[in-house]
Amino acid sequence: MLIDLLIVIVKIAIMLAFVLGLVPVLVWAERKGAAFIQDRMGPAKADIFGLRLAGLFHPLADALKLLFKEDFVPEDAHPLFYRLAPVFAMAPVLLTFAVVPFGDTIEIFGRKVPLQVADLNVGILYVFAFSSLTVYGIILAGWASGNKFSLLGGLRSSAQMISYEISLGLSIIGVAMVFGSLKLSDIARAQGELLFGVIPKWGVVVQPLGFILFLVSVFAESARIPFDLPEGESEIVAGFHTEYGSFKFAMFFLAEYVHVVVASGLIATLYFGGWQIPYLYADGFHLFGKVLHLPFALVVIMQVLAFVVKVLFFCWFFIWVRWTIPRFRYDQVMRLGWKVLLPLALANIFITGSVLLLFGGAKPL
Amino acid sequence: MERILFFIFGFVAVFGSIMVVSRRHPISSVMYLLLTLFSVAALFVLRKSHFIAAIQIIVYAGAVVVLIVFVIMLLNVAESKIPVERPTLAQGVGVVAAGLLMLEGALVGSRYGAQIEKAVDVGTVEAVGKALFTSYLLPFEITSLLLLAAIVGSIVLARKKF
Amino acid sequence: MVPESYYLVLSGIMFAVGVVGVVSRRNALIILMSIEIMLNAVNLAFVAAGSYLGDPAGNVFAFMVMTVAAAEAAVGLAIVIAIFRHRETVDVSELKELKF
Amino acid sequence: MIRVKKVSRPKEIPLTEKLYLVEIAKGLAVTMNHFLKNLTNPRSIPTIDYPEVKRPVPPRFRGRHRLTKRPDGTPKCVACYCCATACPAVCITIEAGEHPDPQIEKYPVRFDIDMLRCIYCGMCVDACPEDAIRMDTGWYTVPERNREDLVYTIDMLLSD
Repeated sequence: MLIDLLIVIVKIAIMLAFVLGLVPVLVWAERKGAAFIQDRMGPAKADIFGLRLAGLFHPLADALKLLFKEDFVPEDAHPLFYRLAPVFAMAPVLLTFAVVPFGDTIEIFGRKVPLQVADLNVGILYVFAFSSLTVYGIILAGWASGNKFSLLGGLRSSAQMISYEISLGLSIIGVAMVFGSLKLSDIARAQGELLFGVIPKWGVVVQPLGFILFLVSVFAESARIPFDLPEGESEIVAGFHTEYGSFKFAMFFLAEYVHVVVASGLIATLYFGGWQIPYLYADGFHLFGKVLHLPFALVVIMQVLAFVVKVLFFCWFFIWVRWTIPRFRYDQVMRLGWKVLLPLALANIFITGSVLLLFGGAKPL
Repeated sequence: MERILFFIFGFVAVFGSIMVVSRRHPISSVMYLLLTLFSVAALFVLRKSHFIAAIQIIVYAGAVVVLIVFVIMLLNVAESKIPVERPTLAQGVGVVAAGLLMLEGALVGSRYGAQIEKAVDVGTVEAVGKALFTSYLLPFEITSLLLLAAIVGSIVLARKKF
Repeated sequence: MVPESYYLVLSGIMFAVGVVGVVSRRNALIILMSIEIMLNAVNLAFVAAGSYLGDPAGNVFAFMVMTVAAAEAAVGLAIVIAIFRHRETVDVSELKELKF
Repeated sequence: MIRVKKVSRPKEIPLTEKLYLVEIAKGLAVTMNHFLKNLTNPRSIPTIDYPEVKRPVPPRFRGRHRLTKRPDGTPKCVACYCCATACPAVCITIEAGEHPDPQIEKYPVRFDIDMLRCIYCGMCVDACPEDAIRMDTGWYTVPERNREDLVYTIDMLLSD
């Protein structure tokens, strides 16, 4: 009992440390990557004892600066909701990561330990439920600030998130249909199989359209460029966090990057095999009928590393897209969500269902 | 353990709903409504109805309440225009009726006594899905008609020109 | 395991609170929210009874009720918006054209 | 007469562009090219690391002023007020004193340039009959923490 509890706590701690520890690295990668994409140098000045590490200390300096700034509440703000909003923005995103598996089930002290904080029966629905709550942070911040630009940002974000949640949910259904489960651990495990004996059965291979829809919707859900209408700084100052400063602003900032990490984890799990490495099984590589035996511990470590690498790649992808594509106009966002993504998502479900019924051996009830 | 959780979430749900009906500003009501919905979802989880709990959060917290918040912000009723509540006869009758309803609930509850029954695993995605698409397929399809009617109706109602 | 009757009592209390809200409040938005509370109370009773009887029908009906709730919220809010556009008010006691 | 030039819009956007995805991939390729180029060869970035590295100024660059000196180290300036008169920003304040050498009439007791007002036009240099003021230091005015420090005195102007 006690040891089970301990294992769970350790897993939660690892997960939190991973997600939150990745945030400063992402901030650094974002600034440095942006600089290199735009032929600039990027942050390079902050140093500790003359050690600069290409500006890696800048996020640290920023965090310290934000911590020591004055914590204020604007005069027109609703005092309680103004303070509550950053928490609402932060908490659901962190909770979402609980169901993302980062490795296979392993055995420690004779216990089966799945490398996942919580293996829920409703896995994907849980993700979906909590990702739909992130809108409250933004909407509440926008309303409680007592500022018209904040309110506009809040309204924009609520409309945008409701619109894209639909195509997000519908695009996930395709994956759930193919792998026949809502559990993320089952989905990750099923992606270790091979199609025609050569191609790994990754979500992106069996659901290419679903993957694109999911990717676009996830960008819209995390309000990153090209969908960062809620904060569109060239139009509405900074949108919902115009009136925020100090650590409350830092929490919104943190939430945005945690959202990126969580979205990357979900993309990796649902569409890129999760912790699976192609042709690698519990006893080693299976290639062209030959088996290269590897110790189980090494395999597990490699799989966890593979998951981390995939997450890092998609985090980088978020940054990469941000510095490539300009922001959409508001009507364009709405048109894309309702007139393009929604019909395509429905078509995707229909096609997936038909193919499964014709070739997949699924039986009608 | 389960009993403690039941009482915590039950208390929060009742507290939240009382706050919803008693707050003056709608936005405070909405936040307490969210609290109530969450505790009801937690109560569903206690009853091993994970699917309904997830749907509760997706549909209610994620869509219905967001819609209400959206409308509140869109209308942005001025502080002075928020209706002032004055006690009337109808309200008194309503409160008395509610009290009677509560009494009846308690009576019904005490009739059954403290029957303790093991909860069967009927709330999983598989079980609910199977029931939904076999025995209850027709009602399920009819809800889609209802939703269609709601979509058309709300668009017609909220249009600028009649 | 919590007895079934506890859930029914809780559901009854929540329903009663919702009724009070619908009957006594004058703000149309809060009336809509009170209706949501009532529907939630009903859902709670459905789910509790369903798992007590070992029948997924309880969950299925809770699901249906949620659909109805969503439809009701959409149409109700559309009505509130339409009224607000004409009358600049969300106070239901000011809408008494049909009263004589 | 205004001539109107007709610009023809492309009649039809090809399908590959309508789908966006190909175009987005092309854009991503462009940004990735820049990123990789600058990552593998940071020297190609044109940014100058300012306080440590300074951009070489052209020879006729009008930088901070300096007062030239005679061979004995005293300022060449004879406090004739020509520069102060020529200055369109009225940033030069001169106070004259009698020079001990009877050959030279006056010398500046005080020669202040208010750098917050100076517009670096170089008219003072043109006006000077004695070639006593020049702007050839190639220095930008450095920022200071208060206004007083930006009024450069004669000692500072003579120092280089």
